[in-house]
Amino acid sequence: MNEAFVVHTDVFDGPLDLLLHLVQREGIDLRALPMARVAAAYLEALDHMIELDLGIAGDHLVMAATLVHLKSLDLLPRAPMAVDDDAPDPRDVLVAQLKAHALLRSQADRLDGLQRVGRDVFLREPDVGDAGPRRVELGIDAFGLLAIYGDLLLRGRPTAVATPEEPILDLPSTCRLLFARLLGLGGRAELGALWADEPAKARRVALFLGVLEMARLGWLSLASRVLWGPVDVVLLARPDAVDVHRAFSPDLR
Amino acid sequence: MNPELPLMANARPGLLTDLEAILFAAGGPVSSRRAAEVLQLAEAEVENALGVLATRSVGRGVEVVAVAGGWLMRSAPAAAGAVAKWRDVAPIRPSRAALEVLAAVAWRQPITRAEIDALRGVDSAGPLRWLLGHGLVRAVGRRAEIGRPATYGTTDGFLTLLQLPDLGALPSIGEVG
Amino acid sequence: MNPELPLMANARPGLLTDLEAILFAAGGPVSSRRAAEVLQLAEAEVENALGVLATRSVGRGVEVVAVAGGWLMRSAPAAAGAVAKWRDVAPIRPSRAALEVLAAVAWRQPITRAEIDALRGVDSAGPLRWLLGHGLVRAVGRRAEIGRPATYGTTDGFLTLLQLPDLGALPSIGEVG
Repeated sequence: MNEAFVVHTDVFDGPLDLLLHLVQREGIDLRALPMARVAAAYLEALDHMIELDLGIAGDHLVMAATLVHLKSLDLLPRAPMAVDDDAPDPRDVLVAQLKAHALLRSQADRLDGLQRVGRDVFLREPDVGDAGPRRVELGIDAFGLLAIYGDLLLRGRPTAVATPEEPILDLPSTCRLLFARLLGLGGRAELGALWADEPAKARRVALFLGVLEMARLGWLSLASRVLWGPVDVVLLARPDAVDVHRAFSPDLR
Repeated sequence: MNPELPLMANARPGLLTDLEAILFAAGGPVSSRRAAEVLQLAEAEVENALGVLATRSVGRGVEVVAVAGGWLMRSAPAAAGAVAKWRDVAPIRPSRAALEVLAAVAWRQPITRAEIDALRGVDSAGPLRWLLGHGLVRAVGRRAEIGRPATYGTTDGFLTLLQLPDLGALPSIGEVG
Repeated sequence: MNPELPLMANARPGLLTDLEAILFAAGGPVSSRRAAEVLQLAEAEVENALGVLATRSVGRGVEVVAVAGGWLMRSAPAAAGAVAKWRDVAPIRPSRAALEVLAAVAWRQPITRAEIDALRGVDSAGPLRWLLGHGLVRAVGRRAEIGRPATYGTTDGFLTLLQLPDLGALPSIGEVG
């Protein structure tokens, strides 16, 4: 796998973002913007994404088509002062978009670098000694409260990062991985420990579904001593005594 | 004013700063035992530093005092009048902890205290009491379980603050972008 | 450390104590205008005393700083590690996409959704809704265009989160490329 091409979904956000990354990686001068080189780099990146089955959105294809079109304009001799010169040069439009996007990215970096409440400094929790009802201001709306509820459901889990090194697993591979992890932990583990090291949300979901499937097949047991308490996973089957592939083969279920 | 207690000669640099910040952000009594655990220091060293902060705070607007369960940062009684006047005019905002409990109650009601604790992974007695006291949450019934624990739900005041006609108007998890 | 600002010679006795206690109790930015109303004093006297509290707090675990058009009491950045270990509530953590949308709004307000989308090259509905929900961004008006699209600006909550005194304190960034 090309090390220089690790896709972080949170970092690459759309075709403009990818294009800017490629231009900066190749050390291309924005003012010159050699279209043949830019288009080649973009198409190569797109090939990688298709290889990895990352679900190429239509806007990436639109960008690719635009770049190829601009490359073809570069190859043709420049029209000597066309009559209707009111229309802006499409290349200038793209350069302006890339510059604006680069500026936005550096501004986002600056915001990220500012002191932030909850990370660098902390405010007092107004819980103690505030006796008696007062006029309350929530400071957020229903969607904000819902976002907090969402944070609560994902408490302590790292943010989702998809990298080509961590493809989404199919069910048989998931089960083999779970067998290996459980054996490594002595055949018994707390449920969350099975995906504690998995940064990608989709992988954690796949592993969770795998646990449920394996419980259904009687390969492991799930038990919790207290309501809402931690769930213990105990391995019941030996991986060499079951046929993982056969169990999930669609025509045999 | 109390005579100044000396800080232990070998105290960790920055210890007073760290403890003062913890007392401020904690919002409740800080036990020297837990503070020592968090800062990975001997309890005696932490207890000594807390005492230093307490003597230094005498006569200021924010004091550090020994209470049951540890050391507490609080506004000075001498300034109680000014604080009360401030509270009369300024609205209050729930803490992040209270917002978490409110979110849990809103989407899971009726919910018990134990269920809220389990969801948050920490004790929620303080924030829940705050929400009850400010009329955003109320006890709605009891669960048919051992101990018959109380269950909580949101109030009309909660709906008014969020400008929602009824609970059915709360957005669902699927609507988050 | 800053040179000590002198307190006005005729300042009311106990003013520093009262203001310090109010800053502590408020839990958010306190405007000198509102504090002056509550204490029934001239705003200049209160503003001066708040500045004195700010300079005296430098190097301590709890600081007073100018934020969101007022004065805010907060833990010192130097103590962030200790407080983070103590705290068990999840902080607001904007995603990269939310930071970009926030940057677009902060430096270009008032701005429409379509303009944000064009800058980023992708749909920004999700992160924009997250920012609106967390009270960092709000609708400020409508553009006199076809469809009268809503325009967005930042809130005091944005200034507080990033500890900025006002929008003028946003770092200026020139053309890139």
